[in-house]
Amino acid sequence: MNYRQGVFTLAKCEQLAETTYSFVITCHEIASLAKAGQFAHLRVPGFSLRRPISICEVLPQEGAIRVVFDIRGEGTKALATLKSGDSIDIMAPLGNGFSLLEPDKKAIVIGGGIGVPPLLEIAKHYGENSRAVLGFRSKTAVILQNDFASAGCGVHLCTDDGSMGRKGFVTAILKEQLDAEKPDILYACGPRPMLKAVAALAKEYGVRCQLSLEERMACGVGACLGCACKTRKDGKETYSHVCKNGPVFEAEEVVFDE
Amino acid sequence: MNYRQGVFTLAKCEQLAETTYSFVITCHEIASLAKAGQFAHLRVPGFSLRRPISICEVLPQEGAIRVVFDIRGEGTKALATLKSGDSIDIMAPLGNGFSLLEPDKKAIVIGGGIGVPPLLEIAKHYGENSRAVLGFRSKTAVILQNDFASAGCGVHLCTDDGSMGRKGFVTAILKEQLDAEKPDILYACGPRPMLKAVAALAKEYGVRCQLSLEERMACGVGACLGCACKTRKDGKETYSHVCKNGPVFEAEEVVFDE
Amino acid sequence: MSNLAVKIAGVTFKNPVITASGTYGFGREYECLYPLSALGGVSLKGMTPAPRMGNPPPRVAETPSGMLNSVGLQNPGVEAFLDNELPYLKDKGTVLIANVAGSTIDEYRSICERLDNSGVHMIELNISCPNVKQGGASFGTSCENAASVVRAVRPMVKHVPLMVKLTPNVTDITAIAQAVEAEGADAVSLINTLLGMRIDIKTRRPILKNNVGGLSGPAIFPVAVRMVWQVASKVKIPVVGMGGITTWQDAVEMMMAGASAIQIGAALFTDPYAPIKIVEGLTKYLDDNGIADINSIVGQVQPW
Amino acid sequence: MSNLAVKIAGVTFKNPVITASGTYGFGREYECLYPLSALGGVSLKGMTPAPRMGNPPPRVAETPSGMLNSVGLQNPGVEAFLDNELPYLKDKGTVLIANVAGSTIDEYRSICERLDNSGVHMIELNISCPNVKQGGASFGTSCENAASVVRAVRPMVKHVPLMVKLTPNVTDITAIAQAVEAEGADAVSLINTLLGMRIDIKTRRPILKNNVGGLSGPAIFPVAVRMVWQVASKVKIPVVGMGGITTWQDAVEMMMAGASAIQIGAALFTDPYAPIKIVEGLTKYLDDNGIADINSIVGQVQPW
Ligand SMILES: Cc1cc2nc3c(=O)[nH]c(=O)nc-3n(C[C@H](O)[C@H](O)[C@H](O)COP(=O)(O)OP(=O)(O)OC[C@H]3O[C@@H](n4cnc5c(N)ncnc54)[C@H](O)[C@@H]3O)c2cc1C
Ligand SMILES: Cc1cc2nc3c(=O)[nH]c(=O)nc-3n(C[C@H](O)[C@H](O)[C@H](O)COP(=O)(O)OP(=O)(O)OC[C@H]3O[C@@H](n4cnc5c(N)ncnc54)[C@H](O)[C@@H]3O)c2cc1C
Ligand SMILES: Cc1cc2nc3c(=O)[nH]c(=O)nc-3n(C[C@H](O)[C@H](O)[C@H](O)COP(=O)(O)O)c2cc1C
Ligand SMILES: Cc1cc2nc3c(=O)[nH]c(=O)nc-3n(C[C@H](O)[C@H](O)[C@H](O)COP(=O)(O)O)c2cc1C
Ligand code: FES
Ligand code: FES
Repeated sequence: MNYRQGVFTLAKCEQLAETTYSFVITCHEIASLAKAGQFAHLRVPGFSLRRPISICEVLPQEGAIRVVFDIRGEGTKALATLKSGDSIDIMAPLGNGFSLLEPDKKAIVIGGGIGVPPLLEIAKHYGENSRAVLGFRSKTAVILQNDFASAGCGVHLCTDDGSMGRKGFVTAILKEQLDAEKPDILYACGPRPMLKAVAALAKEYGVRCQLSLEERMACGVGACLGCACKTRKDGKETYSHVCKNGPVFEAEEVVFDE
Repeated sequence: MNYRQGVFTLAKCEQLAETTYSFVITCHEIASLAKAGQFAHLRVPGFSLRRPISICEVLPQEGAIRVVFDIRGEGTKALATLKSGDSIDIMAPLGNGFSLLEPDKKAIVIGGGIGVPPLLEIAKHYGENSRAVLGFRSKTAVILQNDFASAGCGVHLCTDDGSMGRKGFVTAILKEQLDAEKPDILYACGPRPMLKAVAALAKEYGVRCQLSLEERMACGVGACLGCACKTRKDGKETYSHVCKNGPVFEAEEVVFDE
Repeated sequence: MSNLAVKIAGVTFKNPVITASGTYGFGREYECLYPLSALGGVSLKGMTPAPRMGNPPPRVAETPSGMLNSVGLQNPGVEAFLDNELPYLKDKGTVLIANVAGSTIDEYRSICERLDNSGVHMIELNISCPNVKQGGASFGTSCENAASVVRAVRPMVKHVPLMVKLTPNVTDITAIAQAVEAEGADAVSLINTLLGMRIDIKTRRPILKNNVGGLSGPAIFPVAVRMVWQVASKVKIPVVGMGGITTWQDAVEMMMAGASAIQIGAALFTDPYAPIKIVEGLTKYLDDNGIADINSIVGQVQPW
Repeated sequence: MSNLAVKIAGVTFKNPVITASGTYGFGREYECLYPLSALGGVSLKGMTPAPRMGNPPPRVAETPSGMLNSVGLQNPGVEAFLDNELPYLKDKGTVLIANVAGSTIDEYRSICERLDNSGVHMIELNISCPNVKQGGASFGTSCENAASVVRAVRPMVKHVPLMVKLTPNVTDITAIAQAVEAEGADAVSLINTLLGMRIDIKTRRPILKNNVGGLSGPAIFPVAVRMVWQVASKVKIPVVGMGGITTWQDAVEMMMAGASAIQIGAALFTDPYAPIKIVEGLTKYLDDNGIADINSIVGQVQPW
């Protein structure tokens, strides 16, 4: 475990969609440590608990990281009012991150809504060897599809209401993609029912699959045991911790039936 | 009782001294109701209790009031970061205010430190018939002496360390002034020991005297009974309330020996 | 429009938002902002049979998301209330709750007797006061003492419902609630303040002249929700919930925990319009969610 | 330079700042920020004789100036601690406090026996746990139960001091403190968390899967100061104070109330450097005020 905590400058703040914001945070040391799938723990003035937000991009040249978040409650609402030049207190990089294979292996990333951002670094890693299946509530929530495309990744979009891309859930497209060409690995992040469905497909097709999970957190570093998630190892169930043992878990380890 | 609560715009923010700030707040209705000696109850984001600050000036033309405050703790420190154009949530005007005699009567105002601001409207009322005895910790804390002078008021300054004006306390100057010419009324605001001394002098010289008191407040309007101060009426002691029965009391009513 | 009215022990409140005792005086201080009739009810400043001076100042201190008070029941006494306050309040179009206190059982009896048929609509018995005859521990901290006060006043209160206000400074608040229910309380209200203290590190003196005081405000909200939930599952009489409620969301949370109505105290000091905004928020919440009657959310939390 | 060292029941802490049990794991998680040796001591995650899975998630919820937790004592069991954690911790240059829990008196006895001569420097007995043999009320909520646990473990703890950690969810915490002192506790620490609850009004479910949880953070600070002040005046053994301490000013306030040392819990989650900043702040405070020894401020509040 190697992370830093400090107050850093927001190099760039952008609104990406109706309720979705992107921050580029200048933090050289953190940027040099960060890997795909890790997260940052953001302090929001006036709130006692930090907010965990995945690292969407590591920008080594700029000595920066990028995070993308959705307004979901009071904390993220307050965060969204920050502007370029403001400071932000973060702890990062936290958690384990995704296991990346050699870039010439084939990967599919599956993202649901605000589960999409942590997958961008994976697409950048595999480039043209990657495909992305991205699902959103509606057209007004679609984010980052150009970023995935720029990385060389083949993007397949769907929305719940059909207002952009295919109408329906990511799992339908994923099945087609698995049928079309079996990849070496799957990576998924999104709502729990989606993750459960992806894990089931991965098992069915016999493809390795990594999932990025969410849980309410306090410390973010494994000290408080707050962010428990049930996992199975060697047939035995236990509570692992999303912040330290995760947020990325092998799909077969995750116990969904709580 | 007639006050308003609302969020208003800061028309002007100025730093007057090392730790002293002046706000002009545009609030037409409040400005039309406010009188000398009343106060405003300022909300500081992140704090549960409002901060009571005296109205230093009523500016009817601008539809504004002016408050002047010193940084004394976390709340006033936060207030001091506000800038022109920001908004501020206030309740005002609160309390009873000073009794002003006809402007051709003679008055002396005695202010200690941050007790000086509430006296400015009195000096504006009596103009050349007023004298001000103003005491400060040190040169770096001196405020508003030009404002008093512009009102036509004869200003007598002293500082604890002699770095500006006379060295020493306001009471010495006040005694000289009382000896020189007995006024019709005294008004004082400042630390409790100063008020006690002024009250004693007023009694000695047989001059009517009004004191503006401070006490920790919650509601600011007489509803919580938090801001008690001991007073004597018809020989009987009771707890009056600074926010509703005050902040201005006749000196003879105030019980100092607690 | 959805129904916001609630009925507690036979008394109808036009909405479930009541201002809490000791934070709204006798109802005059906020009238220049909005009429009393906008409120479901007003719980008036705690009264004793004789006038009380209260504690010396300072009486209030700020705390993180909260405040301490040690007002010490300053009040003009019940006779002055009946002469000077009640006539004014009578026709204001809101439910009047007389909050009463005493230092002995006899004092509780006498004040309840005096108020029962006076025109107030409900009596709220504040049993957090120290029992001077028994070493000063609060009546509300033992089942026996709590029961004995209620038993003593019960025959005095014939015309209006008797609500008993519980203190949170106890090991098991449900036991106290059950004890007062068993003696015939018509409702319970909770929570009163948690006992706290702050010290001025410069002067090395407690900030409050009384050394300790009662903690209220958002800080205590989670404790209040827990206690209301526990009590609501153990008594059959209605529960009125309070403690740190600041927003309409807090009000909904408290009602889901089991409160038939709620009281707003410290939030007033931050925003005097808080009760009005809560009434508006509840109205909109019901409409937005197609809930026809606010009563249908009471106690609807589903524990895991 | 002024002296920051304090001695509690014979154990010397280089400074009075200890991280609170359950908020600092077994001391590894913050080591990439600063060494353990910067801390006066570390109270380790509560342990039980056998491994425990803890409660299902969600286990944490945010509250105004605070948080709720229902971790439920997840821990690897004392043997795993002795095998995997203690060897690593032993030479870190800070006082190691083993925080222990149990569901029965026998469990408390066995874990204390196992830890007494193991290399930890102090045992902190967490008596806030439910007594499964007596209906699940916490051991720490009655004088009899609290006394009986301490009586049972006292003979097991011969090599290190025994500190008993008190729960604030009681009517009179001083009575519990006196009861454990009478049974030979060498020190008391307080407060553990206040029981609280939050409800998600959208799902109508408690946020915590355990329905209720422990409230910690700045919200409870005034309650903690009050309890430490009350207890310190009633017992002769040292008191370690905690509950909402966030700044060095809070630490000074708690020590003036009567705490010989302090623990920092929830503040870590907002700022992981909080304990370090508090140590620095205390150092500067002593220097700025010409105070030669931090021990001279302990209990120095002068009540009115
Ligand atoms: C490892 C990890 C990575 C994440 N990455 C992203 C991301 O890249 N972009 C993004 O928009 N969101 C992400 N989330 C979810 C994000 O943390 C929550 O949306 C956010 O905490 C909500 O805060 P709030 O103040 O708006 O909501 P509130 O409901 O006001 O928050 C109350 C409390 O609940 C917690 N909470 C509420 N929802 C969640 C949740 N879904 N997960 C964890 N804690 C929650 C908050 O952190 C806070 O402690 C991630 C969560 C985790 C655990
Ligand atoms: C009627 C009245 C008029 C005042 N007018 C002025 C003025 O014109 N200019 C000015 O600088 N100050 C004035 N004060 C004092 C001012 O209210 C305090 O300096 C201020 O509240 C301190 O807040 P803080 O957050 O900086 O201090 P903190 O110590 O952090 O405040 C903690 C709590 O104590 C209260 N408090 C602390 N000191 C005082 C005090 N002296 N009086 C009342 N409450 C206090 C705060 O309001 C807050 O509730 C006035 C006070 C009163 C009662
Ligand atoms: C200044 C003040 C005075 C109070 N006086 C009384 C009182 O006279 N009688 C009473 O039963 N409760 C009294 N209370 C307690 C409140 O009615 C309420 O129970 C408590 O403050 C919790 O609610 P809140 O957090 O919304 O303020 C008082 C509270 C405050 C803050
Ligand atoms: C996540 C969490 C876990 C805790 N676990 C324990 C524990 O295992 N044993 C214990 O005695 N106290 C435990 N506590 C209580 C703390 O040690 C401390 O008493 C309490 O949180 C109050 O201090 P604070 O407000 O500084 O956090 C825990 C607290 C938190 C927040
Ligand atoms: S958030 Fe503390 S262990 Fe994960
Ligand atoms: S502050 Fe509430 S009565 Fe004065």
